[in-house]
Amino acid sequence: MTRRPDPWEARDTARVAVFAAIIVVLGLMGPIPVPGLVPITAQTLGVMLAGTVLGWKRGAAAVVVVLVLVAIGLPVLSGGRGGLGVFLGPTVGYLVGWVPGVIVIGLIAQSGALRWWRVALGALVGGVLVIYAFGIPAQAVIADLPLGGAAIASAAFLPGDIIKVVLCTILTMSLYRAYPPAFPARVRAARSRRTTG
Amino acid sequence: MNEGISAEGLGVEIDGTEILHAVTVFLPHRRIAVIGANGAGKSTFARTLNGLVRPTSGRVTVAGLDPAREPRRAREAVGFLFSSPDAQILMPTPSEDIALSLKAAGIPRADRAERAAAELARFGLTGHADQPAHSLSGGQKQLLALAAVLASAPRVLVADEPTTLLDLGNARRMGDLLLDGDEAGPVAEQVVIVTHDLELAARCDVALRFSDGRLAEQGDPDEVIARYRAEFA
Amino acid sequence: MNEGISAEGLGVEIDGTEILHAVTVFLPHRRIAVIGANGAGKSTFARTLNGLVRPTSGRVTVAGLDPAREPRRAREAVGFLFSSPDAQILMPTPSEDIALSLKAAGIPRADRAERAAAELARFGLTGHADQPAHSLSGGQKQLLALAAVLASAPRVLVADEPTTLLDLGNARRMGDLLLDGDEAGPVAEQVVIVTHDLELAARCDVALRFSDGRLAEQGDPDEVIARYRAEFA
Amino acid sequence: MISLYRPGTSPLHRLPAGAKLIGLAVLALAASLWPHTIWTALGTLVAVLALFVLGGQPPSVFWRQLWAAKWIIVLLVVTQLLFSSWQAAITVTARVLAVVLLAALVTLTTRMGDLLDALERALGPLRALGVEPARVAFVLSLTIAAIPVIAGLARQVGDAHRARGVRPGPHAIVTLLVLALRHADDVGDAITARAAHP
Ligand SMILES: Nc1ncnc2c1ncn2[C@@H]1O[C@H](COP(=O)(O)OP(=O)(O)OP(=O)(O)O)[C@@H](O)[C@H]1O
Ligand SMILES: Nc1ncnc2c1ncn2[C@@H]1O[C@H](COP(=O)(O)OP(=O)(O)OP(=O)(O)O)[C@@H](O)[C@H]1O
Ligand SMILES: O=C(O)CCCC[C@@H]1SC[C@@H]2NC(=O)N[C@@H]21
Ligand SMILES: [Mg+2]
Ligand SMILES: [Mg+2]
Repeated sequence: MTRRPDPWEARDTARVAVFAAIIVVLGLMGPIPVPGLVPITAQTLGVMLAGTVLGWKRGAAAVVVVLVLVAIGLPVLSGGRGGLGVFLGPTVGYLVGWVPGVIVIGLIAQSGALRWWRVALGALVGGVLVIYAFGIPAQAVIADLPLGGAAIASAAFLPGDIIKVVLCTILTMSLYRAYPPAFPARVRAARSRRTTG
Repeated sequence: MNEGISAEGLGVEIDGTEILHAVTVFLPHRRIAVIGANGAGKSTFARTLNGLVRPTSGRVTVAGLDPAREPRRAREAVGFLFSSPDAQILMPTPSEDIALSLKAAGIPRADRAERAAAELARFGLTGHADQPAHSLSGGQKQLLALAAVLASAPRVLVADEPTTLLDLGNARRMGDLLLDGDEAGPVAEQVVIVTHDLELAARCDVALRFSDGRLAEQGDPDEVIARYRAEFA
Repeated sequence: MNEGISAEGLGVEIDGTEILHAVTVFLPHRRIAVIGANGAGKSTFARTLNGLVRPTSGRVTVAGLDPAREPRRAREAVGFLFSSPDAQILMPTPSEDIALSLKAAGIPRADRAERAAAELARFGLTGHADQPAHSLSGGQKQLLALAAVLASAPRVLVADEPTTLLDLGNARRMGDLLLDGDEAGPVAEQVVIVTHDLELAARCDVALRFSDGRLAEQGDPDEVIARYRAEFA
Repeated sequence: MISLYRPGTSPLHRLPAGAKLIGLAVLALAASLWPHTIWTALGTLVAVLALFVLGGQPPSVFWRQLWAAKWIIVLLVVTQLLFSSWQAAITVTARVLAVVLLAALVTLTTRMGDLLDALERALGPLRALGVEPARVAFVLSLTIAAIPVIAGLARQVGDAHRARGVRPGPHAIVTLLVLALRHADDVGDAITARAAHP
């Protein structure tokens, strides 16, 4: 079967909106207070899943939608936070980094047949390294810290984020087994070629 | 012996609105139908039976247990079948899904695969044991959901609109299973069926009709249903 | 005049499996019921009528249009009511949702608020115009979904299991609206109802029964339904 | 989903959204670039407090905003104490808080619709890149309508786990994703059927 290259249809708009809603709902589950004072939320797990499931383009759109909802004053971030204040606080870099982050996740995870190591690599590079690459410098500037200091401070997120990378990998591969249509046709085709052929 | 289901002044209030009001009833019957208008409180009543919803006044007992006090034990004794099968499929494949129930029921790991296979065979799902669960047809998914609930051998089974979206054949099959069981016997000691399908309700031993959060009537299904129908004639 | 619905050798194949096979039928009737087993192809047939599914062989015409060739115009002429209202309510509030349909129908912005209010009034939803749509009851949501579809005044209305999960009163009300219309007249020139509710199907002018992707039978609803029931007796 | 906007008639409420956004940008930049001492930083914070009063916001609202920023405060104070001095901790925390609270004040006094309109205007130039403002507005509304539906699905999945005596762990997210993606396909069909896709 031949497919036109990636047409944007009503279904894509619907998936973007629904995935943005998933990211919001995962945030409503509330921050898990961890010793060390850092609120770790399932929201970044949602961001990672947006990349691995929707791919880079739709995933990025879903994350941008969440950020716009934050900006227009909806309490859609974990713990019911929202509004323009978030964009002027010390964590703005992480938040903005979600966008390039999800793009990198999608590009890596869906660069070929769906494999656990592609998913894990994408989530690690896009969901941790890229997001931190935006988050740490912004934190350093806004909180008036040396770059190294901001990096050390961000280490508090690291254990949680590694757990999320692992979860994202397990959940993505489970989702593929439970419901292959979740993934774009291109990914499914690549996978069945590899597994049957 | 069957201790029956009993409620005494059972009330549920959520966010300041009273959803269920002073329900008192004793149900030793084997097959119980719950009918009534949308929003009447049927599902809320059903959910108190396994502790998914906690009474804010009065109490309810099922199979000799108080679900509000002992939710864990009540959930072992009371199986619950929801109307949407998709929400109930918790694992990627049918056999894993059944195994999950067996695990929750404390069946040792070594025995689970065999028991799961037997359970799937009982519902004619053997050929689908390892395919993506969500690729099953609507009727097969509903059967899988029932198999998963029955895998832990509950004493009481509560089903909330179990035949929604099923065709005549599947609805009949599901109804027969719930009401009469199969070669392996009845599915549980007591079965509570919440439904808008009045033909299904008519096949029970007793019918409760809810209205505006109250138990409006209980008795012989044919009579309760006839009066309910008459209201909308 | 009513050009009717006609299909000629209509077939649908998805991913190599034939879901609909050589359906040929002419339906000038005002009220058309579609019944049959789960997976028989009823929804697929209904979806070809407004171009949601494209035939892979043969053709279908509705209201003088070929939905495969002119999907935009066909969607203006053919309204579609889905069984789950949650998926059809696209905007946060009822008035915004109706306004969306009016916008799609090309009604100028200035007139939309007034038209939306009138449409909501027709279905008794005036008091709920600006409350969050998700807080409506199941019956109200289904009415809102119907209002949104009818806002663009389609000539043909296709409803896929419109009374699922509705109670007797709401189901009756929805059935009356679809089949007999209200003071404002019938809801559309032709109404196609896909349903497992055989009482609803019996009230139509003609019934089609699908089986295994084929049109198994068409004719007087009472006879078609009686034979369908007999198969499962 | 209820917006954080608090209705009112204060001068800040009446100011056009665009003006408030530009004002916020200028003030935030100025407050951030100013070489602060403890006293100018605290002074800035007090000035923002005064703006809250001008915006008709009772003290309780101000405290609630502070409380919402508790993690920021902890983060700033701890890192400054670790890497700098207690004076710097006060200065930096007060300065950042002032800017964050100022932005929150814009949110509190500006209707969601007005912010959206301002956003649509700002997005105008992006049209060249294929960003359709009407499409953006549509997907935002669609998301706001979808949030309670997805929350309802999450509740269903949680109930289904509990009913089977299984604790809803992270794995429940798979079931939630399946339900949500199916819902998305239904929504997509409804959009198509209603010819509502902008
Ligand atoms: N968690 C909740 N929070 C607030 N209101 C609720 C909640 N659960 C149920 N309700 C309300 O309580 C009433 C009874 O709901 P319930 O689901 O028990 O009705 P029902 O009889 O099962 O209706 P249906 O036939 O539509 O399934 C409804 O008005 C519903 O909106
Ligand atoms: N997009 C699709 N891809 C693959 N198979 C499909 C698709 N849509 C439908 N099918 C299959 O086609 C068959 C007919 O489906 P359809 O939804 O038309 O049945 P139906 O008669 O409406 O059944 P029900 O009463 O359960 O709604 C089913 O076996 C279904 O699994
Ligand atoms: O303000 C927010 O809620 C979002 C800020 C971003 C949180 C970042 S993203 C990477 C890191 N991992 C977490 O769990 N939180 C931070
Ligand atoms: Mg119910
Ligand atoms: Mg169907």
